[in-house]
Amino acid sequence: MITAGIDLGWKHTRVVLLEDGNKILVKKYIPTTFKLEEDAERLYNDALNDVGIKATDVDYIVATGAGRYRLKFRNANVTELTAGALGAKFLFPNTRTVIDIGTTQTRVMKIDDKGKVIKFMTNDRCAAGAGAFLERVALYTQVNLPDLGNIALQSKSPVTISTVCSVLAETEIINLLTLNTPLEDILMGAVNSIVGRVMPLIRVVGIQPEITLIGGTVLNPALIKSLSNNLKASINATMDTFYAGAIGAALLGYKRLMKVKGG
Amino acid sequence: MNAETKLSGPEILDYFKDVVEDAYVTFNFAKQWKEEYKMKLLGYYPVYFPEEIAYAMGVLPIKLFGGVGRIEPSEATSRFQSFTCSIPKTILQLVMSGSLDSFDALAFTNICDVARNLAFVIHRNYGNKFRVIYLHYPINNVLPSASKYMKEEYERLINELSQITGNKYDPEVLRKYIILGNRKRQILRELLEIKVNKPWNMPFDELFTVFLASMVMPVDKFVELGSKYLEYVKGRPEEKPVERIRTVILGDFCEQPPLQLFKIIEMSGAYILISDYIKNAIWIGDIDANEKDPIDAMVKAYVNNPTPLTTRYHPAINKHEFIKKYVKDMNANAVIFLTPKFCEPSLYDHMIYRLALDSIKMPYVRIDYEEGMTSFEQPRTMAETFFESLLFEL
Amino acid sequence: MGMDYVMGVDAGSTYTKGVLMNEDREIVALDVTLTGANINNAAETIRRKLLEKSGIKETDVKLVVGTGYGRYIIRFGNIQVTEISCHARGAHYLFPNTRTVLDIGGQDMKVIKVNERGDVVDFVMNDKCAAGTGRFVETIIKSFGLNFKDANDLALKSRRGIALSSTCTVFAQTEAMEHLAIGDAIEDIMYGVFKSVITRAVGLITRVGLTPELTFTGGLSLNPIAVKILETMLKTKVNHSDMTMFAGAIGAALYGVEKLETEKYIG
Amino acid sequence: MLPDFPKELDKGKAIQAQYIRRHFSEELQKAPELKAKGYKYAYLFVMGNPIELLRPFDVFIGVYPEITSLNISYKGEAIPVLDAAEGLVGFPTDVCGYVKMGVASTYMANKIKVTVPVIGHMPEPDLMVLHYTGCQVYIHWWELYQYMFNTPVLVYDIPHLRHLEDTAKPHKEDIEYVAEQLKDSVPFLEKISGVPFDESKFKETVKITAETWDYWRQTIEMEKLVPAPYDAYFEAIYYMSMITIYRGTKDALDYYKYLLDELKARYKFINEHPEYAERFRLIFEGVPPYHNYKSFWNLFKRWGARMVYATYPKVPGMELFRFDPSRPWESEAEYMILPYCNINYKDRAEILAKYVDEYKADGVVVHSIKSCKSFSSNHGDFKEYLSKELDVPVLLIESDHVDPRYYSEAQIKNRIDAYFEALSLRAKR
Repeated sequence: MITAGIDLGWKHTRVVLLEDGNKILVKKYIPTTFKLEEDAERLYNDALNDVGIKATDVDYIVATGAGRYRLKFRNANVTELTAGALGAKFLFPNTRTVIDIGTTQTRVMKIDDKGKVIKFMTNDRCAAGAGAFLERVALYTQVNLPDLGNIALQSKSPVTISTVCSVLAETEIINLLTLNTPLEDILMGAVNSIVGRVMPLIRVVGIQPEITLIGGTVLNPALIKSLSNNLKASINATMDTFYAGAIGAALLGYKRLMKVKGG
Repeated sequence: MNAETKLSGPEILDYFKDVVEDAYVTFNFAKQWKEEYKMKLLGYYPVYFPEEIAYAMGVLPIKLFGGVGRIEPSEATSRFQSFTCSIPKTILQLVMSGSLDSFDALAFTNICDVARNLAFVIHRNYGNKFRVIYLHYPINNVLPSASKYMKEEYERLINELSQITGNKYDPEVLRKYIILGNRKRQILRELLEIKVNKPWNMPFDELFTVFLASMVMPVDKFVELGSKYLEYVKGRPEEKPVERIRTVILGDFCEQPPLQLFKIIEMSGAYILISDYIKNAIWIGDIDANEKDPIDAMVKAYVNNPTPLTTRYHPAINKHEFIKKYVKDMNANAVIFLTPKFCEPSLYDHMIYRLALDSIKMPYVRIDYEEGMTSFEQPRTMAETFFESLLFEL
Repeated sequence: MGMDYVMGVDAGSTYTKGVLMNEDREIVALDVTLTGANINNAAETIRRKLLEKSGIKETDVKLVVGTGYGRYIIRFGNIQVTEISCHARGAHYLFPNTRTVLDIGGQDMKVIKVNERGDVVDFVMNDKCAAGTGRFVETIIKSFGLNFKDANDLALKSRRGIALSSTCTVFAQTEAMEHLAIGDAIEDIMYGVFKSVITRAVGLITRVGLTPELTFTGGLSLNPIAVKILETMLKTKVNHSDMTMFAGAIGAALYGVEKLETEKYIG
Repeated sequence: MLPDFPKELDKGKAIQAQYIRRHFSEELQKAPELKAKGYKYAYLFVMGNPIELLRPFDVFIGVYPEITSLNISYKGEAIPVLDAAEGLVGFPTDVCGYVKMGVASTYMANKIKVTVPVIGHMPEPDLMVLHYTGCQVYIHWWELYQYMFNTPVLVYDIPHLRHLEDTAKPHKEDIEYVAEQLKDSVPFLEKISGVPFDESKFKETVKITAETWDYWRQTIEMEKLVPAPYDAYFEAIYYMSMITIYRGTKDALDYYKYLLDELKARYKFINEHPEYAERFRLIFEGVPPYHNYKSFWNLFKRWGARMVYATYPKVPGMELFRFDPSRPWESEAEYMILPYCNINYKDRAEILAKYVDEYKADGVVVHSIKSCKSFSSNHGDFKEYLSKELDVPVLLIESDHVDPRYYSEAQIKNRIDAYFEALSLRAKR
């Protein structure tokens, strides 16, 4: 039985094909443009071709992510929080806390042993745009986003950026640049400021190991380091958790099918 | 005189919708009634205003809703900073743009510092246009001096209003309007009961619309149409219930959430039973029309009211006990704190109530909103996640 | 004796602009470069470019005036003046009847009331929570994989603009994306983006009070759609040209010339 | 840059600093011993508290969370406390910073016993005195303590100064209403303290305050002198702490006696040393950014600007008010009605306009803060009124009083510099 999870996010569109709710056949992503559906459809078809599966062989398609309602050929949709939690649980079965630092919104979820969200917090509107903030920092400092983390890790004395507002944080960074502050210290400061904004959310839901980081920021080693320093705990973050949303969606599809099949 | 008397149930709802829509920016109904009733117009800022006193003095009280997405407070932002909530800005924008020119008075009470300052900003800039009335409600309501003081405050109000209309105060007229006001609240309470008992029979936005209409219509007109509408709703065929979570909404006590937000929350898996915005419309409860001095009755109804109000401290009220009973009586399975962006009182209530809700394991989530919000995807995602976590078994 | 020259350098958060002016207040060269990570390098580049373009000897440049966020960093700068004062002077130089100046920069938005001499009479800047306007437009256009030209062309096609938060640019950006997610047309969203920025500007203009003529400076003034919306909302003609983005640098240079004159007068 | 005054002419701040230290390390930190000795900690607000009524019982120690919060911020320790407030206590970000830090400090010190900065050590309250003066948040704030610590609450309902016919004059009914509440509260205070009330002691305390007040008023009015002997904002904020914490004591009285002499000596000194005289005389409206206090002050000093009048030091009470020992109850009531933020905004605007003339000011600086809507929510209209109707140059800047996360120095510096550039041009004309 094959189920598909499609995650239509702001920054990335992700697709996962899952067999019998336990085997990941293929996972793919592309950067999202303003053509949400087309991106998703194209990526889905590429994924099918990669593993030589016909669209008709897919038993259930679940959409998640901000654009979930835009996917016409979905059988069901679920929020990226519910899906992300399930995906994190699938990849790291002992996960109890899930952190997702998205382009516009940061979420922290406490989950039970079934991967169900018990409690969750999202950032205050005034602290929105953490992910987008890092992208813009990369923009002025003229480093590629993928390299940002590794450069930041070289920092000896990171700067402090206290403001919660990502726009004013940018102003501060521009000023640091004008003061010729070392690049790595600025970048690490920027990363720390994001982690600083996540910490209260984590405290409110209550820190409980294992902690799994999902979504775009798993590619940022500096952020993972800063996060685990602050939590005094290790963080599960792999290239797979980058796909947690899509995986969770596919898994939910499987569970739904089993239910209707009375299995 | 009025064609509305012959309206059918659905037509009455459409009429209410028109009345409500008109009460944001255009106020054509208000102008028309001002003529029809030969009354002066008074707009009052949420939360509570003693409408009966206004009527008794020949003044038609209209609750100000704010702009709620219908106007951009581009000039008003010159007076109020970006860290203030939306409703004072949109109401000031209405004043600046002349939308409220047909009003004779604007009334404010001590609900929060922003509303308080708005009153005097309007007075300083437009004092020649409107009589600005500011009432300070007592908070030390276990002392006899509080009632004595509040009575003086109401007499001051009566005096101010008589200066607008030239009418003399007559306790019997006030008594008449107290009876009408009680009738209005009775109708609203019965509608609310229907929603609470069988929520699938009435979408929340329908209930909300009727409540809103009651806040911006002449009380006699509402009582007439409202009671007919109530009969219609009672006679409506039953809908089929679906699997949804019985939800109580707290926090929207002043700034009005966009109707769309309520729709989205119900679509996400909820039956909304009640929200503070409509609760406050009937908060004052039954005022004793038989009291010797009807002003005393008005004062008692406020001072002794056992139900907490976000903006009123009461030494004898225990908010923890209240909220536990409240959700139990509503037979609710979830609570959503709908807090307006930058509204502090709402956030403080949330801080107090969540402690009590934790103690009875009642699930809750807090969602921010703004009058003028143009997209609802983040609240939708939060609400859906919240209800998915309550509905899905995995 | 030969002609004296002054240089005005406007080190903004996004672009660094430079103007070389002679003592008769004639512009002999101007140029612009991306500010990027190191303001000093950007300023240095501008200085070199201006000298090359004009072929003027470094020694003839008697004064360098810095303005913009990076004004205190420009190593070779002699005096610093805020961009508010400079934009006032510069706009007045480009359009002598200017009495109100609107500048929309990367970080801040300002409306300046100026007198017939181009002195600042009063000014207002965006609320703290409405910072980052210029950047917002740029990032949102980029995030949709577009450039300024596409954005303008699209927005000009829009029938019904979409309303976006006119205070917080972060909310506005999220809203723009959400409108995309619920299927609104990109044309209408782009229009909404520019509309929200201009609405914010109009709010500021009403605070200072609009005394004609209004001159629109800063990078955003190069967007036809922005000018169009501004003119329709204010129901008045708005001064703008391909020079207006240099207003700050021109103003800085003018301050330099004045300085030279007073010094000459004294000495 | 305005130079700092020689040490001997600048003792006033140092002396009050000692008293502040005494308050925190002697009165608050030693809570366990003092509680054992029968002392009771009464939480009070700075604005219009009736301390004169509490002192006669000899067992009440005033605790001022506002002062704790601002001191934590002033000493640069705000971030960890704010994190605790938002993380451990669960405050949303849009809540007043004073409330967050005040509640978090008490919570950390008494509930979860985590280490807190010295000044953050808040004793568990024995009594919340809810005098509802000029700030709606006050009632919500104390209510939080009521539910988090089950503390008894003593309520004084103080009507806003809302009558529009005359400027800043409390009405008879309001004064009677408040005076009555003060009298009604005596049995409750006797019960909590276990001490019988002695009215003569109360009268005595009011008398001391009246004298103290008179000296404080004279220091304020000294600023009408040109050049001005001190900064009526950045320095007065240090000076005012005695009136807020030690009002009604001999210490406070002696302090202001001394201060007046010091400032007189300063005035003489400035006249002999013109380089100490201000270049710009400004009026300051609003609460300071305590987290960046000195650097913020320097942004004005470097332009040679000195504040000659400020509304914030009038939060404990307006100088236009006089204590009257002959009618202590009414006088105390009047005092509680008259703090700056309890005066309606229209009157506040008129008062400010009057002082622009009386104190020969060149302009007005308005610092609007996110946390305090009572003070700030109408600041835009202040600018409109002063600059458009009275042609007074106004600088409007925004941040927060205790939360450094809302402070953006680059943005503020830019505005301040531009303001002074314009003021200089204006001076030329």
